[in-house]
Parts: sequence; C-alpha cells; structure tokens
Amino acid sequence: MLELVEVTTHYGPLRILHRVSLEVRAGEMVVLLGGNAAGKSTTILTILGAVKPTSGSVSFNGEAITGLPTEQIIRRGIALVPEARRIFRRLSVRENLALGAYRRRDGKDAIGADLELVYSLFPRLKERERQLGGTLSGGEQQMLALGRALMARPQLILMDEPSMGLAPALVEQLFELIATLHRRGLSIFLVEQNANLSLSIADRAYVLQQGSIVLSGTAAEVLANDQIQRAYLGA
Amino acid sequence: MLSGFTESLLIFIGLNIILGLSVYPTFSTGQISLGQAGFMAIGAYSSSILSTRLGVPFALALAAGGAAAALVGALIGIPAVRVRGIYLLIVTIAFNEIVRVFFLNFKPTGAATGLWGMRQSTNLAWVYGLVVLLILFFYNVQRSRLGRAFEAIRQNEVAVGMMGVNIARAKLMVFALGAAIAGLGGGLFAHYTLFIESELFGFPMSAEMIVYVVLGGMDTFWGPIVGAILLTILPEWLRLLHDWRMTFFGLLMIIFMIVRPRGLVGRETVSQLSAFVVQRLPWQRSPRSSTIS
Amino acid sequence: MFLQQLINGLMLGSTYSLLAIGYALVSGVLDLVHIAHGEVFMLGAFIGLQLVLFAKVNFFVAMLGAMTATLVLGIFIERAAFRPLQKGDFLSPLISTLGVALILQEFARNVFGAHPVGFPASFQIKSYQLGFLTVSTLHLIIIGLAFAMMAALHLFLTRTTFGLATRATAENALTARFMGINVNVVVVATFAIASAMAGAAGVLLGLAYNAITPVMGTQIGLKALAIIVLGGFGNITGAMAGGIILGLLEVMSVAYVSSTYRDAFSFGIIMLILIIRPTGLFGHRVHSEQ
Amino acid sequence: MEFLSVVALSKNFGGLRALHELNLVVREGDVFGIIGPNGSGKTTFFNLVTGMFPATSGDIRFRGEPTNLARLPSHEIAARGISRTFQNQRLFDRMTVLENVLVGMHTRLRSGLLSAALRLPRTRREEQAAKQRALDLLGFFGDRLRPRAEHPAASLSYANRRRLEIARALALQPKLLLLDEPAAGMNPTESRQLMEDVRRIRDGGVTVLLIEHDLSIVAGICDRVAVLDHGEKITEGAFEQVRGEPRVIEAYLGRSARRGGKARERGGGLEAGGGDARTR
Repeated sequence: MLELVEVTTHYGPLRILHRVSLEVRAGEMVVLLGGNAAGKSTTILTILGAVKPTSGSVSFNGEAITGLPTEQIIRRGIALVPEARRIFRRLSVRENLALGAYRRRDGKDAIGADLELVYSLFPRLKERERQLGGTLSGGEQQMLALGRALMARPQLILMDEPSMGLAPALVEQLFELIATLHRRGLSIFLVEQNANLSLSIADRAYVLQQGSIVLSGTAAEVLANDQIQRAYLGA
Repeated sequence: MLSGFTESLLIFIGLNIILGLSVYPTFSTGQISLGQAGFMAIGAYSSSILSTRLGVPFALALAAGGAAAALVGALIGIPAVRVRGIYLLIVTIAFNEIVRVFFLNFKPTGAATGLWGMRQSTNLAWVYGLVVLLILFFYNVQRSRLGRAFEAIRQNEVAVGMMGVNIARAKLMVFALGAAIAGLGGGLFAHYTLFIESELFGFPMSAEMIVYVVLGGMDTFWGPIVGAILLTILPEWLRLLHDWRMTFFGLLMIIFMIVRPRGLVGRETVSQLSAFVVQRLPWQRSPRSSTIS
Repeated sequence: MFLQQLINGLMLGSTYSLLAIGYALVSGVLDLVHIAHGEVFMLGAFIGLQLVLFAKVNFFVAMLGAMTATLVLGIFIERAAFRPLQKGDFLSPLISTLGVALILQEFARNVFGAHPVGFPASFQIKSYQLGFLTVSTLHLIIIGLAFAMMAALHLFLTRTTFGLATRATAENALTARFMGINVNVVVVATFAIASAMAGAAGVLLGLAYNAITPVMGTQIGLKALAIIVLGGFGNITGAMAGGIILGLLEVMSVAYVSSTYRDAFSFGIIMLILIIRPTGLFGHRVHSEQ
Repeated sequence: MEFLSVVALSKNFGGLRALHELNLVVREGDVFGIIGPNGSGKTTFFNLVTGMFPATSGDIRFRGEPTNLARLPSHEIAARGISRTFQNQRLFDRMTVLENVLVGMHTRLRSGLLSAALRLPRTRREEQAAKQRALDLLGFFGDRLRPRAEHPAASLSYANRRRLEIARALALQPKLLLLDEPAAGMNPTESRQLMEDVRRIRDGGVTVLLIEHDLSIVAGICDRVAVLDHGEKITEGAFEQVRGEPRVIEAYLGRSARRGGKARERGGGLEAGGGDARTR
C-alpha cells in the first residue's frame, strides 16, 4: 500500500534520513520506533510531500507520489494525525471534523454518517461540538485530531507520536482505541517513541536510529530484541 | 563652476543619502520605521523657526533641529520598542500622520500656508560634510561592540539577549539616532528649498526613504547611500517617461523584491569590494590577510 | 444632534469596515501586509464613477462593475507581487505592494486626472425627517449595502466548506495542507474577495463624500491598516468593529473637537491603544513559547 | 553555598504544564546531565534558567546571590555569568565566525556609542584585545574554526556550527554553561571529540549543564543526571545508577502494555500532561 524505497532527506547540510526503506501493507498496523531526533517526524513529512527527498521514492497503491503537492497526496486516501495534535484552535470541534472530510466528494449523507460514527467513538467530542478547539484539554484534542483523520475515511492513517505530552493513563486509553480501529480493518502507520505499548498493538515494526533503519521485523521479534533497548538508552 | 541644475541635483542626492541613512539605524536592528518624515518635519520646522524668528546661527539651528527630533524619537521610542513588526509599522505611521496634521494646523509655524523666510544656508559643503561625517560614524560604529550588537539583534533576537545585550535599550538608541539624522536632514532641506509645508512630510516621503534602503540594500549602510543616489538620478534620466516615472519605480520595486530581496548592495558585495581595494593599496598591509584563506 | 452624528458616523464607519474586513481577511490568510489595498479601493471608486458617467448605468450596476474590475485586479496583484516572493519575509511583500500602490496611483492620476471629482448619485435622494433626525436615502443605501456585504462574507466564511477552509488556512497553513486544502487556491480567492469588497467600499465612500481623488487611497489605506491592527491582526470581527469605531470617532471629533485635527485625533488614539495593548484591542495573545 | 539551586520551579503554557515543581541542586565543577524523552520539559528548564521567558512560580538562585533568576530578563542573567547554546542553533548566520564570538563578549566590553563613533584609542585597544581573545577562543577547537574566522557563519559545516555556538557562549566568560543537545547531527567521531571538549571546559573551571539525547555521551561525561518526564523530575543520581531504574526505562520505552492496563479513567482523566515548549 505505502512503500518508501531508499529515501534520503537533508535539512540544509544536515542529513536527516539515510536510505530509509519501509512498507505498510493493506490492513496492517506498522510502527516506526525511534528515540529523540531519530528522524521519525521527517519520515511522515516526506510521505506527505511536505519535505522533498534528496533521493529515493515514495509510492502509494503502486503509484509514485514523490514530489506531489501535499493536497494531492491527501486526496489519494492518506490522513494524518499530526505531531502535537495541531488541531485548529480557533475553529469549533465540529468545524475541525468537517475539515477532515474536506477532500471527500461522496455526499453529505456519507459524511454525516461518519460524523455520527466519530461521535459514537468519542462521546466527549459530541458534548463539546460547538466549543472552540483551543478550549479542549490535551486528551480531548488528541481525540479530535484522531476523529478529524477518521472523517477523511482514509485508506491509511499516519500518526505522529500520538502519546506525546499525554498522561500515562490517557495514553493507554488512546492505544486501546487505536488497536480497536485497526481491528476494524484500518491500515495504520504509527510513529512512536513509546515502544512497549505500540509494539503490543502493532503487526510489524521498524526501528529508526540517527536516520537509518537499524532493525525491522514483526512486533514480537522487535520486542524481544535487546537492540531496541540500546537504540533508546544508549550503547 | 557647476551649473545650477547639477548643483541642485547633487544637493538632493546628498539630502536623500542623509534621509536614507536615517532609516538605516532602526533597520540595522531588524525594526522598521515608516514615520521618518515626521522626524524630518520636526527638524525642518524647529531649525527654521530658530533661524528665522530668533536669528540663531545656521549651525546651531541645525543641531537644535536634530536634537529636537532625537528627543521626540526617544519619547516615542520608549513605548514603541515594546511593539514589533507590523505593530511598530502602524505606530510609526500614526506618529507621522500626527506630526503632519499638527504642523498643518499649528499657527506659529504657518499652519496650512507653510513656512518661509529662511536664508539659503544649505550648500554642497554642508550637505556633503554631513554625509562624510555620517559615513565615518556608521563605519566606526559598525565594527564596534554596539554595531555588532545591533546586527546580532537583527539576525537573532533570542540568542542575542542571552549574550547579555539589553535589546530594549539598543532599540531605543537606534530609534533616537535615526530620528536625529532625519531631523538634521530636515533642517538642511528647509534651508535649501526655503519653503516648507506639512504636506511634504507625509507618508509618501517616509515610504520613499524606506525604498532607498530596500532597493539599495539593507545589510550595510552603503545600501541606502547607493539607493539614494540611484533613485535620485534615475528619475532625471527618465524624463522621457514623463508621467509614468512612478510606474517604472513601482515595477522596479516589485522586480527587486522577487529577484534580489535584500537589495542591490549586500554584505558580500562590500567585503569583496573592500578586499579588492585593500589588495591594491601598496602602503597598506591588510591586518586580516593572515586569516583570509 | 448627537443621534445625527451617530448616523453619519455609522455611514462612514460601515464603509471603513467594508474595506477593513477584506484587508483583515488577506492579512490573516497570508500573515502579511498588503499596502496597495487602499489603491484598489480608490480604483474601485473611479471605475464606478466612469460607469455612472459614461456608460450611464444605474448605480447598483456600476458598483457591481467596479467590484468585478477590482476582483480581477486583486487576482492580478496576487500573481505579480505576492506569489513570486520568497516565503517568510515580512518586508518583501510590504515593499512589492508599495510598488503596486505607486503604479495604481499614477495610473489613476494619468487616466482620471489629479483633481477631485464629484460622484453623482444616479438615483433620487430623499430625506426623511424623524424628529430631530434626518435620514436620507444615501444613509440607508450605504449602510444597508455595506452591512449586507459584510453579512454575506460572514455567511461565506461560516457556512460554506470553502469558507471553512479559508479560516483553517488563516490559522495554520501547513495543517490546512494536511487536510487536503489547496492553499494556493484559498489565497487567490481571498485576494479576489477582499479586492472586490475594497472596490465596493470605494464606490460607497465616493457616493457618501461626493468627491474622489487618486491620492485618497493612501490615506484611507493607512486608516484601514490601522483598523485591522487595532482589531487584532487578521481578526475579522475586530476589523468590522474597528471600522465602525473609527468612523464614529472621526465624525464625533469633527463635531465636538475640531475638524482640522480629525486625522491626528484618530491616529493618536490608534497609537495610544497600540502602546497600551501591543497586540490590538481584540488581539489573541500569542504564546511566548518560541 | 550552593552553586545553582532550583526550588519548586514551574512553568505553564496556557493549560499545558511544561515543568512542574522542579527541585535541583548543581554543584560547582560538575557536568550535570538533564535527560528525558521528547516533551519532558528539558528545554523549558533551560529557557527558564536563561530568562527566555519568566517562570510561573519557583526560584532559581545562583552562587548564593539573593536574586531570583526566574524573574530576570535574559541579558541580566547573561551578565551574571550564565550562557548557553541552542538545540536548534541560533548563530548569527550573516556575520563572520569571528564576529559571532565578539558578540558573545558584549558584556565584557565597555565602549559606548560616542567612543565607538570617534574610535578613541581606548576603544581601538579594547577592540584589538577582544579580537585576539576571540581568535584564542576559536583556537579552543584546534584548526576547526580558527582558519575560518573571516567566513560567514552560515558557511560552516554542521559540527562546526555547534562548536561555534560553544565558542560564542564561552566568550561570555561564564561560570555556568548550558549546552542544549550539543551533539545533535554529529557523527560518532565528532561526538567523541565533543565529549573531550566538554571535559576541557569543565576543567577550565566552568560548570556545565547538558541536555543530550545521545545517552552514550551522557554516560561518558556527566557526573550526575536528573531524569525528567512529563515536566517532573522522576529521579536523580549518577547515570549508571539511574539508567536501570524501572521508571527511567518506562519514561523512555513507555509503560509495558501488560501492566497498568486497568488503571483507566473515563472522562475525568482527560487532562494534558507536561509538554515541552520546543517546536521542531
């Protein structure tokens, strides 16, 4: 479904990603793990065309999307739950959700049905649908960001460190929800620092260290490998 | 002997250099003032009143005009340095308008009929004397502790605070400095044209001064000098454009912002040029030759 | 007397608001200052006048014509003086649109002449006496049209998907891109709408004052800029309120203080407010995180 | 007398708790590491110590002085002998390498506007001496920076930019130096050199506070570390002691899914934890 082949990116003179190759198959949940500044967010931005790779290619459903404008990549069926949530603080909860469906052309009814679906997943959002996004708590904002991505009815959801800045209890709740979505058939590419929790719900995993993939395999294999400990806590 | 036309052109080039340089201090800390014509008006009116009504000698009247403008600059500057970017822009535009309307209505300085009766004390020597002094001033300050602090504020305000630079004080200093230079320019202007009215000192004049810097180059003080020279001579060459000179200017501004947004003269232009000159001075051993690799 | 001034102030203020609201839209979406917005306003007034004088069309048709012309002009300005610029610089768009302002002003001066021209109303002006109050058709038409257009913009922004996309872009262009919004299209549309509204405001103000000149754009553009800064940069409700407030202030200062100091008075208040509240009256306090 | 003592330091951004009731004592002459996952409040702590923004509450005392640094503007803190580098690099790109270091000397030089304009002999001597000292400081990094003294800072390689930030910070003659991820973007060889450089700085009498995500560097040079998570200090001690603690592993790797799954809260628990103020 999504495939990166030998992607290298630079920020000015600094190399961020070095020949990163990875793949997400339909119906899979794949996690990309890495410590601080390993290049995780850059991987997401590269997939979405917000960072142009110096070499390598990105393809989605067999079609090359390298170098396309972001809005055209989104239109092909990818949705993002951005880092630090990035909801629209000056728009209402409902308007945020409506923006998730911005690219959809399948009619008001289908969108309305999905809105109800999102509200049933997050009753809290329904209660607050007229409130401005900026007035929500951190946990609610994360729900909103997730709901907004679901509103796009995407084939693939990218999540950029959804656990960041959330209290531990909330993180568990969130991951349970992500697991539920995955069980319902959604393909998910999850970028995380929280290794234990994300490996417990993912199918496969890649470990990124200083811009290179140093380890990959099924979630169970990666969890068992002690190299992951090293990738995080230093050699 | 110069022809009257050439002399007046030279004087206006010099005056515009001074006015362009008055914008530069605020620019050098990354701020922008679109109200310099207001300070120019204060300098022009106060020096003219002193020389005509009170018979104060020209030099003294000129200095007093500059001082008055600097004083007002400092007063406006104290609150103005708290605001930045677009907000500072509005504060300075508003200041300019207030000054203009004030002189438009202020009876002792002639109100709407304007002020005249000055003697033509401004000549080439005065104008270019001041230009040379200002060049020396900027040249010396630029390579001093303060000049570096100004430039550093422009490039990265957060970092420079943590280098121990008192940013608010530095900004106030450049604001008052720019006001003083505009005031001096205003005094010279009034004693050359011999007639001033408030309409001369509105937003268009302030905008013109900004344009000298922006087209000439904002990285060093040579920028406004080059800008003022070009933009004073060019219209004379463009007489054939008649009524479409401003259109030409406008196009020039747009094209410049697209092609060379930091202006004609950059930092690298100056350093290349000075290295070129220094290498050719037989008596001067470059003190920096050991470190240029 | 006071009520009369209130009506007059409202008439002036509603045209200011109309101009400022589009200005706020452009500034909010682009996070930039468009100095030539006042010149677009001025050209709108002249084009409307030409249509009334030479094409002999009805006032309302003339206004629509002026709006269409300034709409096209707005798109052209975006193409020529905004889009080619490097992103992220505050000064470049300021100067490039100053260039546009010079060009438009000279164009108007050369084509329409430098002297103030009267703007005839092509309809019958009736006055109604309500106690001490005189309300004319002029008052009603100007205030009515200005508010109708502002209401239309409000509906566009709040009720349509594209309006929602516009507000999202104004808040965060990158995240808007991630929603699949084509930000370039939003920017062009914003310019078009704002310029059409400026054109309309020009025609209305020309009608109210019965005098237009090629230089009026600068002065009013500066006022509009001040209004949007006062209202909180990019805040549309703030711009509308700011316009009305400034209109009332000006009329009141002429009536009760002095006509000659009118502009100094309004700019003085603007300066004072900015110095006390550096982010404007209705500004959002920006986090000092970065 | 405590060299740097931090008492109950907190910072909120709106509703976001970036740092909560931090207590910390740094001894003179130590290299002290601040570690923790992304968003744990490390850079916020640095920003508070250097006056980038005021603290919501709490005290920062330096060298026994009665002044609370948490209330001072940054230039006054710098004048007291605290300097720093920045995680995302804040060099003066269009100035030369040498000029960057000279800006760092600002508080150690005297000349004002008038003496600078007239270029008095005193000013000239001061400038000459400053330039010499700046060149010496560039020499701290051997041949890396000194030969490039007249080049614009923007032309430097990534590692050299990091070094220049350190040289500029040292120009202030600090008693306390804060390094924010100095090894970011460096290769292993450069990182090893950096560790050596930090040791030399410490041996020169400068106390060092260090944020670093590469924990092998932390292990190599830090005398003590404090671990932050969600804006709170979860532990403190020698790195070798601390690294095995379950709370630290949890902070870095996340809580294991098999534990604590029951501790869920609905509704009432929807609150933001700490969030680092940094943006990337």
